[in-house]
Amino acid sequence: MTDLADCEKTVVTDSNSERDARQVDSQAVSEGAVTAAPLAFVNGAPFTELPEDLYIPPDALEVFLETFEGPLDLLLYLIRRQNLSIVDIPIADITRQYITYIEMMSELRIELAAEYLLMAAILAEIKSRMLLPRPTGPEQGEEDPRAELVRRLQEYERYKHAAQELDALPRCERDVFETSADTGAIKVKKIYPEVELKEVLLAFQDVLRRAERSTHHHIQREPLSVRERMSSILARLRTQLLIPFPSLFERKEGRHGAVVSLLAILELSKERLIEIIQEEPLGELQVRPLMASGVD
Amino acid sequence: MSIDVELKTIIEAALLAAGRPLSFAELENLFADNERPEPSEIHSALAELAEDCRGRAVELKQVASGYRLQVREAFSPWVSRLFEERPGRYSRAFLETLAIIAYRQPVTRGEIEDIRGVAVSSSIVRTLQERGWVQVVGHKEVPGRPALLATTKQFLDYFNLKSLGELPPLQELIDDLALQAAPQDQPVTENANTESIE
Amino acid sequence: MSIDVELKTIIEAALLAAGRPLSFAELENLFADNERPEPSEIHSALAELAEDCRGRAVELKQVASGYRLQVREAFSPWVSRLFEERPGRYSRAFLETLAIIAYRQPVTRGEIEDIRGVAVSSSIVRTLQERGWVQVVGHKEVPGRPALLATTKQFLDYFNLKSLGELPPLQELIDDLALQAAPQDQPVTENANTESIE
Repeated sequence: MTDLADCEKTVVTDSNSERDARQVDSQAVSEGAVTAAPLAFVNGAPFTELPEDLYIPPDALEVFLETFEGPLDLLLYLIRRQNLSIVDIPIADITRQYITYIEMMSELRIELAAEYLLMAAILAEIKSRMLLPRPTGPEQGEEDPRAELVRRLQEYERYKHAAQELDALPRCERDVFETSADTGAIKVKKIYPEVELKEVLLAFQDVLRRAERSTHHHIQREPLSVRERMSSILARLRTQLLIPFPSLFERKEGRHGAVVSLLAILELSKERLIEIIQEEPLGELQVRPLMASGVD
Repeated sequence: MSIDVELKTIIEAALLAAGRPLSFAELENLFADNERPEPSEIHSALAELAEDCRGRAVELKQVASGYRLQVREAFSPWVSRLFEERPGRYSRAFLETLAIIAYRQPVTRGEIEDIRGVAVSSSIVRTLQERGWVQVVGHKEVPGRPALLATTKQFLDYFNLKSLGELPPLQELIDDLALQAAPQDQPVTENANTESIE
Repeated sequence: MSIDVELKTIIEAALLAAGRPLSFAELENLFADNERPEPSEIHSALAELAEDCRGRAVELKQVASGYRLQVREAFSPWVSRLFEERPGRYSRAFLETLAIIAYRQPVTRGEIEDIRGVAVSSSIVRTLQERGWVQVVGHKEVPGRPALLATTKQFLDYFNLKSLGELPPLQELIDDLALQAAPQDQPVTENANTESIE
């Protein structure tokens, strides 16, 4: 491919200086090397008529251009609307039309993406190669100068079409809708972590280790059975505000049990959690939770 | 669309797509002005829909903000599995608090804090109670009347103990500590970097 | 709870409760290990459920991430009134970019630009990623290590597809220069004044 920058100048200046597009077709190459800044020329030129085959009023041009997804799309449009074949593009015709568009855009000061100018250059380059005598020998058969452009147009058209099909698929939020029902009535079982007793004991050893280090904490060493009995007496007192002392002892627990209960009662009393009362001399001892001021 | 789409089915579609209760006005507004059914028709359609739901996974409920289709409670055993979170592990603080309550019960939160040397978060105590391992057995008659915490029968059941007496006595744990002065495996620290929940 | 709750109804309850597609494995996990149905039973239940949905507002659809109950397309005239914002139309640039990624994945932005003949705006790629339809699946080992883009399961879910194989087939490329492509409609200008989002 020849130098693109040159081609670009060629195209734009050609079309600018030669209003007659057919003339451009035949002269594009021979008059190629013009040095003027291309776009300035275009903007300066009065623009009086639209080519008939475009069918686009000038005020719609901007909107029109926005509907194209780039130069390939525009080219495809030019080809398809005339029922022309992609694979055998009348390159001179299409180039002329395409360049007319580019000129109009510039005339209307519509900012054109660089890709559009590049395509103009490519078209002009292809056109110029088409004008050159084609080698005839089968051995040296050079590819059709249009082949690469045709391939790109076809490839683009496939995806353009695929995009339309994609858009037509039933999709969520437009055609189909995900559903959900309320789950307020569903009772979710809470799953708790598993714990091993060993973990609890090891955690407690850590506590003890820390407590041993700080001397002011002295962890008392009552047998656990006493602590447990203390809890159970307190628990009973929550529902039964006055418990006869003897009922805190159970015969079947034997001597050991009685000792545990007694120690628990004494400890609770010492910690001022319960009080032991006797309503009349020699009356029955009773235990009740200690309530400082009758609150509760 | 097809002329014979039933009103009740349109309402069902809308309720399921919305995923929230729809008010009667919202149901009316599903329709263009010129094809809106009479309120009485919508009411009958709702009644039919409720009837259709018999034996199905959802039921039509009227709540304050309107009508909704809700999954029947009977499906909880299965559906709840969708929402169950994988349990994490309990934090160190949680296990220590539990151990202190087990060994020192009945005990107040303040006493636990004294022993651990740091504050005990209420969420730990709440979780222990939720799990049914700890209960309040009374209140200590000191200013503030703090709750006295003790372990429960469920606690014993979970750890397969007949009574707290089956826990190693405090003295034994302390003796163990002395032994551990010699370097030894510490399975405890495995937990150090695992996620923990309270 | 009742012993005769049908499997298909349990599945229906779960799909409606989840509000998203459930994979086959998730359906299996609705059941405790000892009462889990055979895969073949779940498959039959799904078939029965699909059958039951005839004439109803919803249909059972298998998409990339699993099974879902979705409101049928026929109800969109009414249901879409629920949503204040009309679902945006996507711009052609957006759809073309998405189509190229879907059909050509994994693909770099440069390759997309080669096919379309214009620059691909970063906002389109960003939007595609934000919607969760496109992800970066690697980098091409060429200078600049450009990201390789591919579509996601959510993309398939959203477009109601089970796999990329369900995409409409890509047009054949006509290689023969002598073959004339059939004249074709030009829907291009239809879109000229439609709102588009990217």
